[in-house]
Amino acid sequence: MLAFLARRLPSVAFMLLATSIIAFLLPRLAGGDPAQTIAGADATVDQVEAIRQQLGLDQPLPAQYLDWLFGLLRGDLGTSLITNRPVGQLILARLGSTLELALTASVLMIAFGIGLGILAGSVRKGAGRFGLDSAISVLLATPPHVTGLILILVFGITFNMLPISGEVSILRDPVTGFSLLLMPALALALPQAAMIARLIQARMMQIRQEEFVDFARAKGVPRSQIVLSHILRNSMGTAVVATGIRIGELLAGAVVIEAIFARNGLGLMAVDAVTSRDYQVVQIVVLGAVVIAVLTHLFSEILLAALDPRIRLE
Amino acid sequence: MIKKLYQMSYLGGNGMGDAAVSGSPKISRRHVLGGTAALAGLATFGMPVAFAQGGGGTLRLAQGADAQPKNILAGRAGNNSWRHQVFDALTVLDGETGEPVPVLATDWESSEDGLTFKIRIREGVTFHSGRPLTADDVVFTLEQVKVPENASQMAPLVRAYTSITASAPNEVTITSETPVAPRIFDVLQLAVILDKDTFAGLADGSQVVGTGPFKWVEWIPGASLRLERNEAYWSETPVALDGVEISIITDSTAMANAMRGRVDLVLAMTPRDAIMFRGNPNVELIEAPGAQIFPLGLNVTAAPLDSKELRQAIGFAIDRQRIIDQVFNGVGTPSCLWWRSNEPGTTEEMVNHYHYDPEKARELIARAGAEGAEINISVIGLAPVPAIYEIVQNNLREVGLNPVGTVLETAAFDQGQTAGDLGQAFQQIHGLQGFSAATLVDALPALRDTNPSKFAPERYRQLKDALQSAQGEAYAPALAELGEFMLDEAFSHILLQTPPLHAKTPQLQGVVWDNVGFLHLDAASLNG
Amino acid sequence: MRSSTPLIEVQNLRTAFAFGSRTVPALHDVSFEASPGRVLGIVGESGSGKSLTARAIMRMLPENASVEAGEARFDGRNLLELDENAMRAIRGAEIAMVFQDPQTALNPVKTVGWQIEEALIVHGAAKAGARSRAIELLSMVGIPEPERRIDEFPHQFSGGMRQRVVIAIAIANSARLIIADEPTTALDVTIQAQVLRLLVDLKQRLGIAVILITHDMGVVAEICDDIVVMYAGRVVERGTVEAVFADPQHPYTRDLLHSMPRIDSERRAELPTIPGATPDLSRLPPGCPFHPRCSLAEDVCRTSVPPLAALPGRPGRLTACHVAQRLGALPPRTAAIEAPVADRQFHDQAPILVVEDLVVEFSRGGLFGRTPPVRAVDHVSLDLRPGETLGLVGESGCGKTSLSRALVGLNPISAGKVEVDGMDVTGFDAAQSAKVREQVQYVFQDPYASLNPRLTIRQILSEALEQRGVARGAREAEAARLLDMVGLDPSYLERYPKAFSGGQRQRIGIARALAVEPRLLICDEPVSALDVSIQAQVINILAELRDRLGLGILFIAHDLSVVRHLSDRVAVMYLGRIVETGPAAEVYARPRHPYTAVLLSSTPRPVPDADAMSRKIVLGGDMPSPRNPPSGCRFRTRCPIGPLYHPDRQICVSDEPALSGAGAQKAACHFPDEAAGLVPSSSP
Amino acid sequence: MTMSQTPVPARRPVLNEGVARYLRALAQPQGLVGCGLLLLLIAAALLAPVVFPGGVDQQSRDSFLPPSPAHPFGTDELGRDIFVRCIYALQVSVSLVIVSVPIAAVAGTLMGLSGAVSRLLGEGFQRLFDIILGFPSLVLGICIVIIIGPGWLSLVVTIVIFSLPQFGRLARGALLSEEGREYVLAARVLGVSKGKIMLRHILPNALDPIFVQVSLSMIAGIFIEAALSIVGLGIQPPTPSLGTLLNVGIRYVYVQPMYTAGPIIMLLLLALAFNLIADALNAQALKTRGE
Repeated sequence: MLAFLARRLPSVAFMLLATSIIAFLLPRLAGGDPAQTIAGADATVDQVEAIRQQLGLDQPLPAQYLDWLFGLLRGDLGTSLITNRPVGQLILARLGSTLELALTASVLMIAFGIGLGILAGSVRKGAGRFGLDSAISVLLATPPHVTGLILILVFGITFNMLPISGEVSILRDPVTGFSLLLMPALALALPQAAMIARLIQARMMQIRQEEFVDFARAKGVPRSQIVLSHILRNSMGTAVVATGIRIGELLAGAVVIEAIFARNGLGLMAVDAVTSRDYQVVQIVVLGAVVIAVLTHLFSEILLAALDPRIRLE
Repeated sequence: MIKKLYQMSYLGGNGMGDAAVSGSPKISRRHVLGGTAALAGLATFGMPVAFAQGGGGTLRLAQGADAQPKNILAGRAGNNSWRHQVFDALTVLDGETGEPVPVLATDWESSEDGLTFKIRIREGVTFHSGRPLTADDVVFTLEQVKVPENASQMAPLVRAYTSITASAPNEVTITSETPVAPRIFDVLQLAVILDKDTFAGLADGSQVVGTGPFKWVEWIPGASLRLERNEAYWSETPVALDGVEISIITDSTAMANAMRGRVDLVLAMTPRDAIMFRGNPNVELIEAPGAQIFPLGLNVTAAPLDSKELRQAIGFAIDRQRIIDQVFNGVGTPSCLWWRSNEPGTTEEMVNHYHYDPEKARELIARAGAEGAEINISVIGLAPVPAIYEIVQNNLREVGLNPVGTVLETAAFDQGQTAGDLGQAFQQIHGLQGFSAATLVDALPALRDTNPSKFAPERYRQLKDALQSAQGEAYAPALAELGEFMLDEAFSHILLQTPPLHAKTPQLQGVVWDNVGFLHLDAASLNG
Repeated sequence: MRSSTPLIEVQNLRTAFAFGSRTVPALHDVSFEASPGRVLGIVGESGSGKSLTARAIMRMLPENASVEAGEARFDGRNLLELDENAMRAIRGAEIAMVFQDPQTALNPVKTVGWQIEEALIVHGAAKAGARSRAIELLSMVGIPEPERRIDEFPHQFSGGMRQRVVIAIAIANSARLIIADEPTTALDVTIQAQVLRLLVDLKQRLGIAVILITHDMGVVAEICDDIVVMYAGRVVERGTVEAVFADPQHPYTRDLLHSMPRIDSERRAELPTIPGATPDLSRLPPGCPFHPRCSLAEDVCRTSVPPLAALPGRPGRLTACHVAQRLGALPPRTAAIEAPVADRQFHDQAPILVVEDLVVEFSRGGLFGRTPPVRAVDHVSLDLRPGETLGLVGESGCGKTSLSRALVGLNPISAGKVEVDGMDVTGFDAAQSAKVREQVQYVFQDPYASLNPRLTIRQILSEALEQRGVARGAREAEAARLLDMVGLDPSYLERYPKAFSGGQRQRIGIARALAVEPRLLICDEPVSALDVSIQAQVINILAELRDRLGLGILFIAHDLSVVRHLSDRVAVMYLGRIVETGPAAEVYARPRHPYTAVLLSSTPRPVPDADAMSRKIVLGGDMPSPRNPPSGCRFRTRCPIGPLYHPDRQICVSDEPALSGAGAQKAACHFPDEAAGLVPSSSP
Repeated sequence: MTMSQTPVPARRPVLNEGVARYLRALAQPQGLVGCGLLLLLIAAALLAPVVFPGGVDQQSRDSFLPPSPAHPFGTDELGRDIFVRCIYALQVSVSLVIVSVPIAAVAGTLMGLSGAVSRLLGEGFQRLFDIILGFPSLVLGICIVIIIGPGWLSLVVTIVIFSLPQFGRLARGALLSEEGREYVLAARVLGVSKGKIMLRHILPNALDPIFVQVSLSMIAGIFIEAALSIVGLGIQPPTPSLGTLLNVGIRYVYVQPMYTAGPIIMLLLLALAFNLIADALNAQALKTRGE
């Protein structure tokens, strides 16, 4: 495992370095700057210029980049240009909200995804199969934000069962918090769940063709046990990898969902940071997202190795 | 359905109608220049002592913009809710009359020529840190207004002062080459008195120390702000609320939704969200002072807009009432002026100078020979301006013009605005309503000398100067002359003025907004 | 002959596939029986229905297949009428099955112990005793250190060992019938010998009945007692192995036996072939399905299907042939047995290919960190002259494909020298590559993978002709000529590869290689993916082209019989090295390396011989990994004359033997004279 | 492709069979329904301005009329017909993906196949794809919008960037699996140039999954527009796009639910059409591989 990590390290490091450059340049390429945001709409030219100097934005770009990079290496995430707060602190403050959403969505995604996948992989003919296939296709084609809007229309407006937007921490008010969390989490989870279900279904279909499944039948193993010990067990790798990747996507999708359901999480913070040109925050959010994507990827590969003896022992 | 309240009644009781408002005591003009013993600041608003007893509790408040302690000296939407809770100003402008009311100042006097101005500062006031307030703090604060980094809209005014000195431990003297009053009251309203020792803490909000009725306790940027009652507040009238919890909810609908049981007060709701609360007995909607104006700026140097007829035609082409009805759900008033209509010298004719008259617009366009002219409009991408643009575009098409809109992202738009460079035509959004017209003509980007309309004839500056040095009775005619000149030149059409729309529960009493729309909670209570 | 009553009797079994609304019959009236203590071989080429028959008995048909009629009486019960639960109780307990590919027959994520225990537990064994029984079974099938290996995963076992595990599972519940579906097809000959020996051993020890499904007549001859020959979903001949091999009574059986290249017979100029290809089940010809390919076909054969019937005077012999039934026996073969040809000598010509001390190494790894390279080919030298055929023999993983691909620039050359037509092309720069291309071409193993499915035959050949510089306008005629040369109709030019059978595709592959008019053809296992009846056609064409065009052929194969038929000289490879080389006749007659001897011994011969198995040298163990080859002689870890059996022969551990010998035959062995004695004398 | 100068009647160029295969795929029931639906939607979008003269932007004082025969989806806050705007908005969505997805498909495929020419280049592009996939999509989208300015062009760029990795990875997958195929080796042994091998052998076999992906990416693109417009950074008013309609519609969801439901219906219809086409192409691809 250490060898595996060591092998992956250079490419991961390269990716992160490249990402850091993109993350650094991207917001700076956009017109307007944080000095303007701080100075406000009514500001005069000299006010904006004074603030720009105060923020060190008059320094050459490479100097700014290296400054940031070395700070990162020392564990300093930088300071928000707009609020003057350490970026780490800002993220921590918003993390709870996004975590609540992402965790709930992950649980829903895994439950729905694996459940649907197993069902779709087990039911092989008739109306059930058609129904499951169609359901997965529809969910798959509908991205989180549209799912979210549909949920709002159905449960928020038509049946008026759930509040449509806003946020209360579950820790503070579990009932309200959860009722506010349910729709965004579902919206986020369903398309990803469908993706997982599709992969598990395909994998199960594929495993079903494998000779060892036939051999198990020839051993006299009952069908249910074949599905459980042989087909499902061998499909788990796919499920795990799929879930790992999907959790990354889920976090990415959280941004729009947070906007639609007005949740004050990291996604919204990222959007605010971009619009207010809070470079330091944008950089960390982007880099962090890539790090999370890389980590979930690595983690799912490690988990896959743990599940599959063929990889485990290499 | 929407109650027009500039301040909350303290008579108590439920179901306050307009009668209750009109019958209630106002923030009154008891303080005259050089007046004698002024009553104690906001506490003089006649708050019955008995009222405070049952009114404890923590006020939960929702707003869309985040606090910006760093920019406390500048007008910022996110600061309106807490500026006067944590800090006190020397004077504030009365929400009804626009006259200054003493707070940390006890009285003030102006020299005959108006070039010297003395303010006496209340004694026995301490900062939250326990340190007594001195004239030095006032001088420090005013000096900070001048610093460009603090981005105060009042910076040009203060920079024009020749000296700001602490002439006595509790007296500050200001001298200038132009009359200091009455515009000084705009400065004093915005320049809340800062603690010079902890000023650096404002940058990141780690130390926000004022003399106000509440203490700044915890700020989570982008999420929440918590204030706690200042037990050592100087006022004789006790502060009723235990504290204030401000939630920042950037999505307007979500913010409005918070009104459903999660907060007591929602600031600056959009009219379209307010529709939700139609007929809801638990929600009271309030139109407060501190309106926003929506200018349509025209670059007088860019053909074909160099034609005054065409510029005027555009003014007549726009159906302001439809904008109010359809974009603002009826909240707002058509106005062609850049300042409050109760400014002295303002006439009904000026307010409605440009009314919806497509015929006249067509005629003017024909006269300008600009039929079918293409007009590129930069639109700030801040709701609801793009929606206004949709109607503007429709109206201009109706009169035979060819408007082409580009919605610019806020930062990009602001950059253009600061640089005075927004192209042919542009739709802006401005606040600061409630300050005097004399201040606004130099503070509003649309009006200041380097405006993006490139409108800078000598006469414009002369009229501004005349207004700014006008004392007493001379003010009204000076403003009327300037206003009429600006309307005729039509370089910046104000489409309408909309008051901020706040919502509160009936339980919340005693909330006051001053003339520029800043919130005051020292007299508020939750005792429904 | 029959020692006991049959354990299973299959009567008139019919199955059909459903394709949408269409039903295609697959098995027609298949009947046979298997008895305890005997091995029944069901033999047939791909598509003959032999696997389907096994699955029908196990009631494990594919989802779109169904039993239409017939019965399969096992122990008095008709298996085809049992409900799923009753059948499940029989599967694995009464009837067990062994699958073809041991790589895929075991669940990769469960330990082998778990998988054996599962078989025991589902049939009622207590969990407690299951593990010790599993260890016992593992040791019974000859897996060393079963206590340790029981907790290993399938991928930690070699192919042969895995097949042993599969067999252990099959016998776990003392099944009385084992159906083995091509159990050794995926294995190398030395491993095949091990597994076959195990099966025979178990049959004898446990008295079980075995149904062995195979396409290999040699395997049938060596271990089966009875044989059922299937063709196009029908049984065409049945009988005891001795009788059928001695005197086949169906033209198909007879032609099949004749068209096999034989390791033990003299080399012949041309193999007898069966024309045409095996028919598609959904497009069977009317009448006898074999009649389009049958040299004896009569009118009746074209219209009516011959029943499987006993021949008068031959008890136990059944054949489905109108001619045999009418005449009482098949008429003798008309085609003359060709005279053996002698090995040819080519010393007088300049070699077209010279390889000296070639080394091919593979290293894996990205930009950073590399794994140590694996030496697939280790100092190999060989040469080849025009018109000559060099057979390169070895088991999978010995490096023969790595070597051959290096010769055409597909693999990197790490060291050594390659000369083509006198020119050093080791560097494979532009000029050298061009030289190689015009002189050397390659025929690939898999006829299904070597033709781009999206190109027509014309496009495939044109591409090659373009390389030769044939003008656009001339390419069509030239392509037609090439097709004609490999015995295909030029009208096929516009077709896509999918329209062709395996043998035809392989001929197209040869035509493509010949398009650039090379002087040397490298054929990498060109017939190993083909059915026996098709193999002969391709081999004949290669031989004919070689002789006609004076081509040199480097013929790579694992099948010694095929190599024997075609080659003038042979080279035997083991673990990246050539261990023996020399004229084919000498090497086959008197091997001087024990590995050659073992290969010769392991190769099944289509001659029934009850004792064949016992006389074979069966190697223990598996081929070591080329990643980590043994010191000294690389074969010493398995060598029957090495330190394994003669502990005093430490020279094999310490010194690597060089390729040496007095004459043309050279071997890399310290004890070259002992090898010949290892080969069992073939039966008369 | 090789085209003969002297026409031989029996000769069929490479792509003809390919084109025929895709046409056959689309002639399947799924494909027919998908294409039909798509064509219907496109026709409706193109005809909208003709059928409803002045229609998409015809404002009136009648805000929020409920759905009626005259206004099937009711009217919006400016008194415009929501149905007409939804239909018209299809133009934006479809034109966006029809421009951007093919660009992404071609560029991504080339980037994916570049590994055949230079290993380093191929690896580099793969890492780039990893970064794009790891990027928080909306943030990248917003950055692009801010850099280029909101509107059609920045949406095209965004969709192209987000679609690239899909195609790049498919192409690379095809390259890796095809590179070792014996017919590719055979061509190499024959001395066929890298370019021709790519064109004749590798590319055609990579095309099946790529065509399926084109269809799927079109759905994704349509939804990217919607996502960016929902946060106010997409197509700018008054031009209606499905996303901008949703952006405003969701604000009036209590007053006029059709303002949200209408665009969603259109989005789902478009997605359905492309999905059916993708399914049909995929079925054909599987069938070819099975042959």
